[in-house]
Amino acid sequence: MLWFAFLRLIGLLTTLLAASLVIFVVLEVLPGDPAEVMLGLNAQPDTLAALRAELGLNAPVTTRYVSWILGMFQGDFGISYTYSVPVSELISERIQVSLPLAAGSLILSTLIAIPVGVYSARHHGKIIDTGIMSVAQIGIAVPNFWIAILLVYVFAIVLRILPSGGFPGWDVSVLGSLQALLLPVVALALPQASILARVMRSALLDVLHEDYIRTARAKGLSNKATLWRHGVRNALIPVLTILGLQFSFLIAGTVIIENLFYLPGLGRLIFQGITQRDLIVVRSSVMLLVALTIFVTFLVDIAYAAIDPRLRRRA
Amino acid sequence: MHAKSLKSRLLGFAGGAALAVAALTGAHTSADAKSSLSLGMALEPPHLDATAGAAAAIDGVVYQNIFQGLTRIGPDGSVLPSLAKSWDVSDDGLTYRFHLQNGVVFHDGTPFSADDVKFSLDRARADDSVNAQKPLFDGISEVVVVDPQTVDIKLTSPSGNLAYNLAWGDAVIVSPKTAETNKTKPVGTGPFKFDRWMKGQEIRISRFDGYWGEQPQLDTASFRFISDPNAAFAAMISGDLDAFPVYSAPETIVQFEADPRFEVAIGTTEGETILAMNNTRGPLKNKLVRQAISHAINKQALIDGAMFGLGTPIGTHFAPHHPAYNDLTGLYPYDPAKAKELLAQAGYAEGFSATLKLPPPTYARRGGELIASDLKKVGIDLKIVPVEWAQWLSEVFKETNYDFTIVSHVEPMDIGIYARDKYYFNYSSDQFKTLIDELNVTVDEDKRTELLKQAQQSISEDAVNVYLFQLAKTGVWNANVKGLWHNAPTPANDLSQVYWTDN
Amino acid sequence: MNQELPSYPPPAKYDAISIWRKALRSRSFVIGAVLALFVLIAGVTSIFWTPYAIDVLDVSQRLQPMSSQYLFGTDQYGRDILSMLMAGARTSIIVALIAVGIGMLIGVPLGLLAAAQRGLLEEMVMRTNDLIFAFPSLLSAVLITSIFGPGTINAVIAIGIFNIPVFARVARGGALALSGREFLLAARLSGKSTFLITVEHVIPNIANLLIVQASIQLSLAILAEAGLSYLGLGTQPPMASWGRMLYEAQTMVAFAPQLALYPGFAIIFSVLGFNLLGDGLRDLLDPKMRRRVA
Amino acid sequence: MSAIFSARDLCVSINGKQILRDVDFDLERGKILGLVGESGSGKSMSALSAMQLLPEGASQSGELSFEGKNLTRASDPEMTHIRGKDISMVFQEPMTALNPIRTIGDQVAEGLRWHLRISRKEAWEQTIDVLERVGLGPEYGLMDRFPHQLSGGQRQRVVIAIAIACQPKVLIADEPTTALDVTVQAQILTLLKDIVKKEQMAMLLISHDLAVVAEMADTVAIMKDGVIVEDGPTGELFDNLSHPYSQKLFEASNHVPVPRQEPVDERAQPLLKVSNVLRQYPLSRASIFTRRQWHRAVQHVSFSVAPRQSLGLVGESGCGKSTLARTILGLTPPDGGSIQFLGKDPFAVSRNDRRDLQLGMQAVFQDPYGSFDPRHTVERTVSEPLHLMRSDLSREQRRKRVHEVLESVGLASADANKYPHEFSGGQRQRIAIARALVTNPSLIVADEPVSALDVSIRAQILDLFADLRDRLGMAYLFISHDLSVVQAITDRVIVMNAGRIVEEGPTGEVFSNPKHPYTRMLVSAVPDLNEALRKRRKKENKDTQ
Repeated sequence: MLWFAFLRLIGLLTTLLAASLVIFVVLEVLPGDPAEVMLGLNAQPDTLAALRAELGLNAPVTTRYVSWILGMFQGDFGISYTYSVPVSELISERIQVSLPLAAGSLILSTLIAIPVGVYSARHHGKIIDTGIMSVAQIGIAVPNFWIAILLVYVFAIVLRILPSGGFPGWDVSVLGSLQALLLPVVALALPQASILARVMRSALLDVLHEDYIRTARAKGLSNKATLWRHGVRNALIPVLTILGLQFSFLIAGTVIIENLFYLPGLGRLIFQGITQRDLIVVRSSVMLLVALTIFVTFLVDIAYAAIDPRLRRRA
Repeated sequence: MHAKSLKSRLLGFAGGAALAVAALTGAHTSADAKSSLSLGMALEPPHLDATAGAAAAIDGVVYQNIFQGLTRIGPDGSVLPSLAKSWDVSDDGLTYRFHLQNGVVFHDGTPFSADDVKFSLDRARADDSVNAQKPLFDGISEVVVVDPQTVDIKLTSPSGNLAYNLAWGDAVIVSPKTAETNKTKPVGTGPFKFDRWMKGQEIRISRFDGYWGEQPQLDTASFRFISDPNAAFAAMISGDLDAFPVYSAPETIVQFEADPRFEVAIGTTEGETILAMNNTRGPLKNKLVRQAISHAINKQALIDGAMFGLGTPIGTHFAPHHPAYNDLTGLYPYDPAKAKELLAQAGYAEGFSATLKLPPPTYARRGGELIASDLKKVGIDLKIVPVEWAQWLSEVFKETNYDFTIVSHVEPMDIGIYARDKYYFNYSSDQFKTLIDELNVTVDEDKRTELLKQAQQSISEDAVNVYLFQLAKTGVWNANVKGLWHNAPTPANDLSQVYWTDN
Repeated sequence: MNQELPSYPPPAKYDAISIWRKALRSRSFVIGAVLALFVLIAGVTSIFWTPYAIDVLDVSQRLQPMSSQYLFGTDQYGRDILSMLMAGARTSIIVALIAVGIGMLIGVPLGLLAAAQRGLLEEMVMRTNDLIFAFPSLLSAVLITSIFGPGTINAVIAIGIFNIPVFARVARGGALALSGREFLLAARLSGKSTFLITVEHVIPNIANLLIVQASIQLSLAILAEAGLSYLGLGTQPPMASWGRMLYEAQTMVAFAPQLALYPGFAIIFSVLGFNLLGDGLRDLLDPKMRRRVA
Repeated sequence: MSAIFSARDLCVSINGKQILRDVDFDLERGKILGLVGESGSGKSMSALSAMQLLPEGASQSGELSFEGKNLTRASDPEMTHIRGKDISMVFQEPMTALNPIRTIGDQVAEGLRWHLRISRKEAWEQTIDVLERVGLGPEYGLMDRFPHQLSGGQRQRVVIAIAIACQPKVLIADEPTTALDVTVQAQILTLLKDIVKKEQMAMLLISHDLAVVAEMADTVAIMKDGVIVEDGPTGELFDNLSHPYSQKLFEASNHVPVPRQEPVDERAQPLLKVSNVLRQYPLSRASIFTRRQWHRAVQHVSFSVAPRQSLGLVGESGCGKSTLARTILGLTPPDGGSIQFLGKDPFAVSRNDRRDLQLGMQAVFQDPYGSFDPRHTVERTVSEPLHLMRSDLSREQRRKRVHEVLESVGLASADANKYPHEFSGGQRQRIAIARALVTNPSLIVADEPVSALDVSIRAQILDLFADLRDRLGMAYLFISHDLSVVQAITDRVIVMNAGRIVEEGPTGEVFSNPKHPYTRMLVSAVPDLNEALRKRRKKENKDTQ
């Protein structure tokens, strides 16, 4: 098990390094000079040159890559071109929004999906199952930003019981922050829950066709006991895979949702950073999200091995 | 065992989540409205040092709230005293003596004196200064501290603009102690002090108890940055925001006007919105083509379609509210037939294709679609290329690598740009340059007006660009909020006079 | 009672007629095919004809309600919404088809190569896959379109790139699942090269998997295009896109909700169509496949 | 003796299709009823019906009485009290019958806790006892292990332990040994027999193998198409088989193809010569600091096949016989030693020569379903090896050749246009043989060619092999775990164990007089129908006297 984790960890680091290279190279190609953006239309050429030097934009590419990577290991992500504050500070502020958002929708979607999926599988073939799965099928097809628009319209504009966006900050108002995250979390979670519920249902139906379910029934276990003791747990294995994949989608989904609800999250930081050519921010934020995705994949792999003993031996 | 508990745990979670949701939605109330104000701005400032950046968003937050200059610009554009309670001009016009206010302290408790004025102005005009508007200080030869309450500014030549220039946000007075950290922790002499900046979200300020002047009525204020018109609309209509002084979704103005909760203020800006053309590119070299394009665009439909009627048609690069304005809107009436004729005359009967690069603002993106549609009717195919500001600056403004673009020129009285060499229109006219040279040495107001009108006529006849409309300042705020500016003589959100009425 | 026990899967049949008969009995397939076909026809028709031109704006006709003249009304620029929806269907379908096409054309050979040449090559292909998977797809599409400029072509490329590893994975998985099958051994004993075996045996036998995956990816690509266009990074005017229509309609929800509802429904219908089609195909082509893929 | 469990007029149909019709049987304490039949005869459905675990869409009529209760009328909650406690079942596939993610102890204890409502600790202790009863004492330390860590035989013992944990009165075993090797099968059968005797259970043993049933069962019922065609005490029944199907089944189980007509010249130049062949696989390393371990699948194996000779290769699963077959077929090169076919090494010749070698050696595989591309017609499948002669044969000639071989394996040339799924298992194996014959090879490597087939079909296919041997002068390398098959068709036999050849010799000699202890164990483990019947008769005679 430990060996398994170690090997996965090595693979993880390699992927991270490759990802950093891709990010760096891609952002090098981005047109637009950050110094110009910072100084605006009437910038004087000498001020520009001074600023470029100060930002370290004149150093060779390789030097900048290496110093970026080394800096990251020391927690130094550089200074934002536009905000003139350490990028690490920006990121740590933003992650307080993005992480609860992504985690919240992951949890909410799981909480909706698993009971619904199990319920549907138990009533497999009946009208209620067909009904639930039809709703889920539509849920998958609905873009999360469309749900978000409708949610804002109903809850913020018509009913005025929830904010239409913005984020007061955890230290200012915990309740207010939770309120601010509620609609975005729901908008992100609903399509995910639809997907997960379908996966849960079909995984459970598949498991219920396995021979060991028959063994459990032959032991005398009731339908319900069999379902929960042997069905749900085994069905969680494929569900876990999808959950891992969904995380990546959730992270991507936060870009749109954070923009729509103007939440100061990482996704919007990246989006803003690109438009303002604050590449140093974009670079490290994207890297962070990629690292997060890779890390979640890693956790899923480990969780796999924890659930499924057959995997522990193999690297 | 696992089974039962897994299920019950799941159910428990679900129940708990439902309760939490109920609690959250029930508890949402608007914040205490009477002494605080939340104000929306489209752009977030990159930093908060007004003396070290060109971004209008900096002034939008700090000008007259946190930082003050010797003079200030009033809501109507006039120059008013500020840290200087009065000033005298020497007979030769070369020395200005400013008498400073008493009892002024910076937010960190440091008393304000003439030394700070000297420090600030010398810093701004130094060789290594990063001030974005250094030309404002070009005429100053020396700043002399007479006594702690008096300061002399010596000029190289007489100028009627000094008091106006010193009212700019770029000329505010800073303390030597905090000058270096003003970008993130601005410390000024204004009625509000800086509290906190949540990047990407909002800046909070609160009343400064040691303020020298009349205490403002607001306790706190927050500036929230919402660039997306959709989000801006939602935030306003749902009451999350109290005011959006420069509001970017004109199509929704009707809704606010119809809603008694809101007040809508339509004012003027210095922004001439133009369809800029690269005067040295392909068919655009030909004046006939440019004139044809000017005829092909239905400007009123553009104002209606893109700005929902908010905007004044213009016929030249000049603000209509200025006394020297020359109304040339009749020069190129909407006439697609005429446009086709002119194109045929120029040898482009079959039309041509070109690109239209659009920066992010709503007026450009929306106007672009309408213009592309108009030009298509006369045979010109426009490929729309949306660009970010960074790209616009480098590709369009600097490298002049474009055919068409739409942009609003917000600087006041900037017709002189047409005399600049290699300005991004690539327009070059000796006649016009002569006019501007003459203007620069003319002091007589009537003569100046005459010259300005000629200049307007000249660029219009050359159809350098298509002059679309003067951008309107559309502000929306809670009907109970009073004291916000209706016009935008300078980018600022002066909150010192803002208050809530009771009903 | 005893509903959890297996019903025995029917033996797989491969002749066209029996598949067709089964297809017509499958609800998912029929509904999905009808929806997808509907979107397809709307999109194809828009190439030759739309009720009104979508690149000629007539502001005087803006925000017209539904009428016999404008079946779905007009938008804020006076464009006919029906025409916009049809042109939007064209955009969605073209983007989705090409993006998925890119994914298949590059991903499938890579996956097959990885399966055939185990070892270093396989390792490289799979690690590259992991790398692409590590980038949250829409986020990277945002990056790509912002860097190379917003527009349909770049959106297609951005979405296409993220389809490559999906198909590589499916193709490799399918090929590996076949690898123990005795008919492949028999083919090798017949002196056939790996390439020939891949063409004659492997590809036809994983075609089902690929078709099903393609229909799922098509719906994902439609969603991705809508998302990018919503952010202003996808299709640019004068070409219509549902995501863009939705974005532009957003501030007008209060007085012209139809502007937001129509494109939303269009997206839902088409995504639903391709999803159902995929589900239907999966059940039809191989009843056991669901287990293998999951 | 009165029956503890009996079925009367039991009928089951699934989705309207009748699976069982008027089935009657009785189970008595301490006795075993053997239920025999070929695939699709309904024997598994009888077992599921007895457990009331019928699949969805099933409907039943008739009576299943257990302790005065009619189980066909029992509700599911009622059945949960009976299943596992009074009536238990052992399944065919020990791998899939166990939940892969739960420990052995957990799975055995589960039934105990469910029925006896005892504490976790008590259940744990009882589980240890139960495992000991099935021969898995604490020395194996299985309680905390997972199914995949066990051998097939151990797994089946666990499945039995689960079934007998609550000391049920009735035990139903559905093909309990079919997935196991012969030696393991013998152990499991002994175990089951002991348990039935010791704990006085009534047992229903379902099998396709007459020999197993004859050895185990006190009474036998023969089933065909959902109907019991004949039943009675084992010895008596087999002595007086009256139903034609039973006779056919009995016949097929004892079938031996016609013996070879012309003798083989063993001194002729060998067709295939395998010398000192070595095959090994790397095992995944436990850590980078330990040396890489190799699994030696085939270790220094040497033998030869003479023209027209039929050589048998026997061994249990994992002994390396399939790996060896692949190497011989030229699919994977050996890691040591050499192979000579027609005097040439297939791994060291030019492409053209290699083609000739491939033409001379073809293969028939085990799985009649997996060995065809479902998307290719029979003609395309059978003509595939002609790819080797693509430059020499016209399309027409190829078609002709395909028709020829189809006819020579007993199919019609019209079958060429059909698809594999339209054929039965036996017909498919004929197609597979036709494909092997199409290049006119001199050697056919047959890897378990009949082990997936029912007995009656197996007999036909063995006849076909014998016929081809005599008619076309084919040499065979016959690989099988089933000794009776090898005994029936081969001239010489090689016995493999753990990658090595342990014994080699003329078939008759090896089987009648095995020298190596492993061979002896193997031979004695094979259930012998006639031997079993002889014993059974003796016993029955004694009982009646």
